[in-house]
Amino acid sequence: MSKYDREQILRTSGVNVLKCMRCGKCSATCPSYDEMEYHPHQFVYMVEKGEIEPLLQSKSLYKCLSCFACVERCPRGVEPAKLVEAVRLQVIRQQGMNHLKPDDIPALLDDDLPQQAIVTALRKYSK
Amino acid sequence: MQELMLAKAKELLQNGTVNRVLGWQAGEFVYDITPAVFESEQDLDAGFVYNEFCGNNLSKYLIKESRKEGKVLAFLKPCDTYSFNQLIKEHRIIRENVYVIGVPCEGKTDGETLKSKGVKGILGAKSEGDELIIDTLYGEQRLSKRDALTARCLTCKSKKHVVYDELLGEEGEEVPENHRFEEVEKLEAMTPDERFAFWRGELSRCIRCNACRNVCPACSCEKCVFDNPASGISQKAAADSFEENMFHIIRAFHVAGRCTDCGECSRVCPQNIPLHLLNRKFIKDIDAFYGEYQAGEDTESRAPLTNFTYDDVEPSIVYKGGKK
Amino acid sequence: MNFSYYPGCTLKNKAQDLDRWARLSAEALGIHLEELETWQCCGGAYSMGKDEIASKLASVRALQAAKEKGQDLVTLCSACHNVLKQANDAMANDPDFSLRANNYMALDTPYKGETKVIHYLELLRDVVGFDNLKKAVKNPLKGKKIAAYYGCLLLRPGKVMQMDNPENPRIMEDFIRAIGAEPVLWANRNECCGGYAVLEDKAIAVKKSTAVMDNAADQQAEMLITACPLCLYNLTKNSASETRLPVKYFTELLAEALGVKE
Amino acid sequence: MQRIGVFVCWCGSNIAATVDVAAVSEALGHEPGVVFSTNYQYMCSEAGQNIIKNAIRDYQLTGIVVCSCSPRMHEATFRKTAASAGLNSYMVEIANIREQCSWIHKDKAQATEKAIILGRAAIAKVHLNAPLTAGESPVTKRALVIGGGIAGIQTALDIADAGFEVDIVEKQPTIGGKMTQIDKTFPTLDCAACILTPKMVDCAQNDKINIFAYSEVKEVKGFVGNFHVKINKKARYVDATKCTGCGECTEKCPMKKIPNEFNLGLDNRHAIYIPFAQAVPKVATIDPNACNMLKNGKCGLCAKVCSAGAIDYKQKDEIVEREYGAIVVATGYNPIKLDDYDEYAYSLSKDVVSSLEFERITNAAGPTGGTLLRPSDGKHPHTLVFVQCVGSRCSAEGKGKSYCSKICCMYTAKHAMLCREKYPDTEVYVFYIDVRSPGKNYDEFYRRAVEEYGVHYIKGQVGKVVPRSDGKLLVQGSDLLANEQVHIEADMVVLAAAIEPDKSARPLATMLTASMDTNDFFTEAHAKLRPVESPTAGIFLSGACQGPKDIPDTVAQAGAAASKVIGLLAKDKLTCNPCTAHSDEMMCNGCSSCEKVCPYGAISYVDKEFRMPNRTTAIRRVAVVNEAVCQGCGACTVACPSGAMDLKGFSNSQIMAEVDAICKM
Amino acid sequence: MQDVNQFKPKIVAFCCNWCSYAGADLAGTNRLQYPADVKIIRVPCSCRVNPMFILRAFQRGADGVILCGCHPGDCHYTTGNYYARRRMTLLFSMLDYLGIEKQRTRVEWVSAAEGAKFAATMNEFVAAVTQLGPNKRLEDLRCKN
Repeated sequence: MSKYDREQILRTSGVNVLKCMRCGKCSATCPSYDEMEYHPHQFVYMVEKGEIEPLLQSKSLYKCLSCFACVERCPRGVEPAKLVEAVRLQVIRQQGMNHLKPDDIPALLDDDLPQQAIVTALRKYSK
Repeated sequence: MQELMLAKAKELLQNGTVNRVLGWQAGEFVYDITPAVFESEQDLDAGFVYNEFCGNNLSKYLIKESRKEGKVLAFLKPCDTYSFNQLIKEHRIIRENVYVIGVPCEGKTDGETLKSKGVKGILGAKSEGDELIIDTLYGEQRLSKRDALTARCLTCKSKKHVVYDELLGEEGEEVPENHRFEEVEKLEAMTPDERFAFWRGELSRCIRCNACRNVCPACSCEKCVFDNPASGISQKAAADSFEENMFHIIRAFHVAGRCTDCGECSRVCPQNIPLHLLNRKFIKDIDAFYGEYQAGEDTESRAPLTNFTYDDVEPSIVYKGGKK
Repeated sequence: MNFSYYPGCTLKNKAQDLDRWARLSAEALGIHLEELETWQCCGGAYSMGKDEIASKLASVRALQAAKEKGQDLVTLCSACHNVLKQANDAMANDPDFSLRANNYMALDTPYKGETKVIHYLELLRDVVGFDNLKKAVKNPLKGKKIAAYYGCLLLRPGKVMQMDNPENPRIMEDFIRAIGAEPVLWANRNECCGGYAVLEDKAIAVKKSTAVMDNAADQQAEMLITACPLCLYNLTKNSASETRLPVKYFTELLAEALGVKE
Repeated sequence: MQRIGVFVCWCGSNIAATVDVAAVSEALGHEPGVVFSTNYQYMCSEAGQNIIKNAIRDYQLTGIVVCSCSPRMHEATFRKTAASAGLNSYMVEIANIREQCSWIHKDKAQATEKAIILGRAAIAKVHLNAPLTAGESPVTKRALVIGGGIAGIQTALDIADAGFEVDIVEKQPTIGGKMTQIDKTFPTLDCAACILTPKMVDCAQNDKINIFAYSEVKEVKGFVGNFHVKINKKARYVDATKCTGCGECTEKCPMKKIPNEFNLGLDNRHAIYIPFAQAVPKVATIDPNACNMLKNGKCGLCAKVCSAGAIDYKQKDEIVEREYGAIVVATGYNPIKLDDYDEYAYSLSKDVVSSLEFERITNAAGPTGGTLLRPSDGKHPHTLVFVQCVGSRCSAEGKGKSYCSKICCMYTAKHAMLCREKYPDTEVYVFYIDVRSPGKNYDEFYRRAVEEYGVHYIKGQVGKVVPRSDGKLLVQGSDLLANEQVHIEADMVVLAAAIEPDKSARPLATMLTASMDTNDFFTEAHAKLRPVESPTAGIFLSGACQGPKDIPDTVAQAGAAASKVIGLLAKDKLTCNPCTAHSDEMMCNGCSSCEKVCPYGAISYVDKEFRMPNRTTAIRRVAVVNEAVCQGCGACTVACPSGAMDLKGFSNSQIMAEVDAICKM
Repeated sequence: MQDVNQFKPKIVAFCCNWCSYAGADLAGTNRLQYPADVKIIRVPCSCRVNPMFILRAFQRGADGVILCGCHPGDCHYTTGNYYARRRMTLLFSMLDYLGIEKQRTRVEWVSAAEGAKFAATMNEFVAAVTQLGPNKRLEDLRCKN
């Protein structure tokens, strides 16, 4: 299962994890670092090693802000954010695995919250 | 157009810009066109023509003409300008000695093509939209351009001049969808046996008259290797049947990356061998392997065979059917 | 001059001001923004999955619509801008995605990324020109020290956005100069405000917005400007910074400077 | 018709066991043109060679074929043998019947048959051989060194030491290069100026060395042994022969807010300036972009105060033309611009500096007099963060350099160590990806920084630096080993910027027809075996122009380049490889195809007048091969459609004769 | 008993002096066997090989022609094999286009250290050409009936 997951994640993300030189700049620049159990550089390394299961279980998946800082600053062009997204897709594409359901939303709203936040969250958290 | 060109030629002769004119001259029949140099207004009036039969590529004549004294006026059709540029790039034509006037071309016909469509007693022809109106002894006849144009004009790559000093008439456009590689593709799709049979059928007709070599603007060597006893492969007369194969393959190879695909070789072949299909194969391969390249498009770029990149395809690509 | 215009969902709703001032200013500058008739929401975020097709089609349709009109497509919201440019880049440069998306679209001529997407700021810089903008300004905002807040989506990924140097941008600073104010240079101008995570984890948004606001205040800014409704929301609602600087859409200041703000 | 002798070697049993050598010599003896054929146990032995020599004399042989081991073994031997018997050494051909026949075949009949065929091919070739004489070209006994940094200086000193003249061309007003800006050198911590300035003075005082400072190479013509170079001596507006370097002018000049290049803009200089106290030549230079007198004719103060009368506002650039036998490229490197790396806030804060700027800040001759003070407020920093690999080791499609800049790990260890040594109250952090310290005493040096000086090495990179108005720099980085994001409030951040070849290198390479890689480093003739030579004969490489290098490596390579130059200049004449290309001008089209594929720039064109049949003449452009430069690869011969270009020793007809002989059977 | 009628192909191998010829020598030094049908012609560089030589070999009865040179990037003359690579790619493609069996021509990069590769390459190539039988097509291409 894990091997299949690994292949699928690599294909979905289009990321070549072998380009990583382990400099840690992605994690150095990540604004959600403290909120994440596994950090961007660990995503890269763990996918490379095939340790997918802990990533699939991790709430780190929902902490990435998709701000592209790691993508922009990675000296090797690895694009860790795409990897995080691919792992998340691997989870939420399964039946009943949506992280956020439309029914949950009304409770989270306030008067000024832009629509943009809602559609983005839905796109990121559910299928 | 012919009148316009005549007037221009006379004007330039008169004001001394040029002292002779390279153009076309009709022979016994209107479709019997030969390139000619005119030195005076009288000459021009007597012989100069520009009509639907003037397919001859004049560029090659400029190798000699541009080395003579004074300046020569040359009328060049779009496809001729590619050959002209290529010869400039190869330092064969002295640019300063040529005054180039670009003339429009909507595709040319020739006597043979028309006769093959049953047209007889040809007196003249003019282009009108998608049709060619042919004046014959037996009255006017109309043919669609598809039927009337020479094969090479049907796959014309560009109606736009790549070089000129002055332009007469409207500038045309490049023809991106020219389908000129379709015949090559057809051959490539055949089995090796079929290809072999095809080429054996074609090349076996060769009589080694050298017409292709003599007309080709890229084949402009001071002395051809096949005429040079020191080269080790000179051929006075074909000693064995192999030599003609060698001739055509080597000739195509020598012009590879330099051939502008003007189609003169096939036009002049008395045996109607589709020699341009050899050249086009090289052009197609070059485009596929090394990126698109049009010889004669400019005067600076390096030709594909005098260039390389570190990650060029390996020759083994041929075993893989030419697919990258 | 006419351009196609993609406002996006938020500009029709919570961020109507951002939109209104942009249109008024554009007219004042001789630019006509033609809103695409059939635009659909871009989804707010670009799906990075290479095999995500359906979620990108709304963007591709908008791009195709602009292509049919033969116009460049102007965006304003940072998120729409990011999504449209990324989708366009994929249509042009990812043959597999392009093929599959075109199969869905069933167009006569496949869409291959022909439309040029430009952000409103690029319009000001490259079409109007900041020098000309300066000349058109009626009420220069003299002496105001303004911090340009780029956030994350406007410039990144730099390779795709092709808008400005993503680490050392100047487009908004030049804009601030053009309307007569003084830009403040500060490091967190391209750090994230917390973004959509605010929906389920306010703490992140508070932390990030505070860091942004603190840095701007620390560098003596009197005000922040942004192009993104979500940034504006997070900075105004969720910053726990002691200093609460006003945060405005850049189009508001533009309209003010041009004298077209009602 | 040639008179050919064939000599079949047994090579003991090496050949004779598998090949019937008698049958071979017998068969080949019947070939047309063969007047003598024999076999012998060891042709390469003295007795064997004597057989050949005697046969050449006795039978008036005009060509010989030796059927023996590989030509790579004994071709040279047999060529000498032939020459000693009065036969041109290029009339010798070898048929390789050992490595390519007896050793790889077991069947004697087959091997014998193949040996005969190989012999026939060699005979066929010899028939078409022509005596070749190696051409000679004279050597101008003077070298040009382009670039006056430590690489150029060391090369020049070594060449001069061997008694040859050397010119150094340096584009800056003084020689010395990057090393003059450096404070201390690793791993010994010598003061850079202390070891460099004596060498600079040596250059100035050495009567074999001629320094063209503030000059640039404009044009290079010619070839190995015979380069003709135009050097542009830029106008200094100061007569160098009169200027004493007293510095009076530089003090009085009213234009004093010009960013000082020598201190990387960390302080200012005047419009008339001497870069630093130990400059060589110590001559003032007027910056024409800053000088009021040159810009609008107002001022003239420096001329008034100059007691030597050296100021000359009317001075013009001057072109000097010189001849050289060899050229050494020593154009060095520069740190990359850091504009694209503003996540480190380089453009936002003066306290974020490049390592080279840091050198100036810690240098006694620098803007702070060697006291470590922050550029922003002149205060003493307590916390310093060093960031490694800024722009180095990046993927090819990104914005940085794909290579390791090699020197940064060591100089950063040096900086960190020196900080801690001089200012024990500082905390020093180094963010690293790997510490690369191969080199004598290098790793020990780095370990000392950690173990003795307490420098904090953190494995990870910095992701963001945020300057705060109170002067602190908030550094956010990752500590991969602790799996933590760390936040440090620093007073200074020092960026180890990648290094790249000087911008002048690319146009220079074009002038020299020397090849470069995609990073604009000069390519060496062989990566392992000819590291200080360019593939273009007569061009040598010294220092970082060939690849990132520290000072010890640079000096070593500088010496190696010098020894190669000395080896060249020691010769009175250069013997050329006689197997060169040659163009038959009667057939040449002048089309330039050959020139394009020539890796050595050996082909040029001349317009030549030809007599035509009807008593007229015509001028045609034809190719001419410079035989001193041609290495004989033959690329041009195939590019030539007319067959005008041919290769001596491997001519079209020779190779085809071999083909024919092999295929005939 | 060897079959006297067994087809023995004629193979011409052009080898560059610096890498492949040395590689062939190394194959010999290591006593690596390959068929005696292969005859080597030494050229300074793979870029010295003119398509004419290859056609000439076929004309004179060769059944296969192989060109060996330094690996790309290792050319003694720095760039020669890059040109050879382009020339041979186009020539072979043309021969294939004419219906000539493409297995009769080949380019292989063999370094001076690759004696084993040289021998293996020759064994493979000879086997492939033997399989095809005598070269008739190039000669027959212009067969006048």
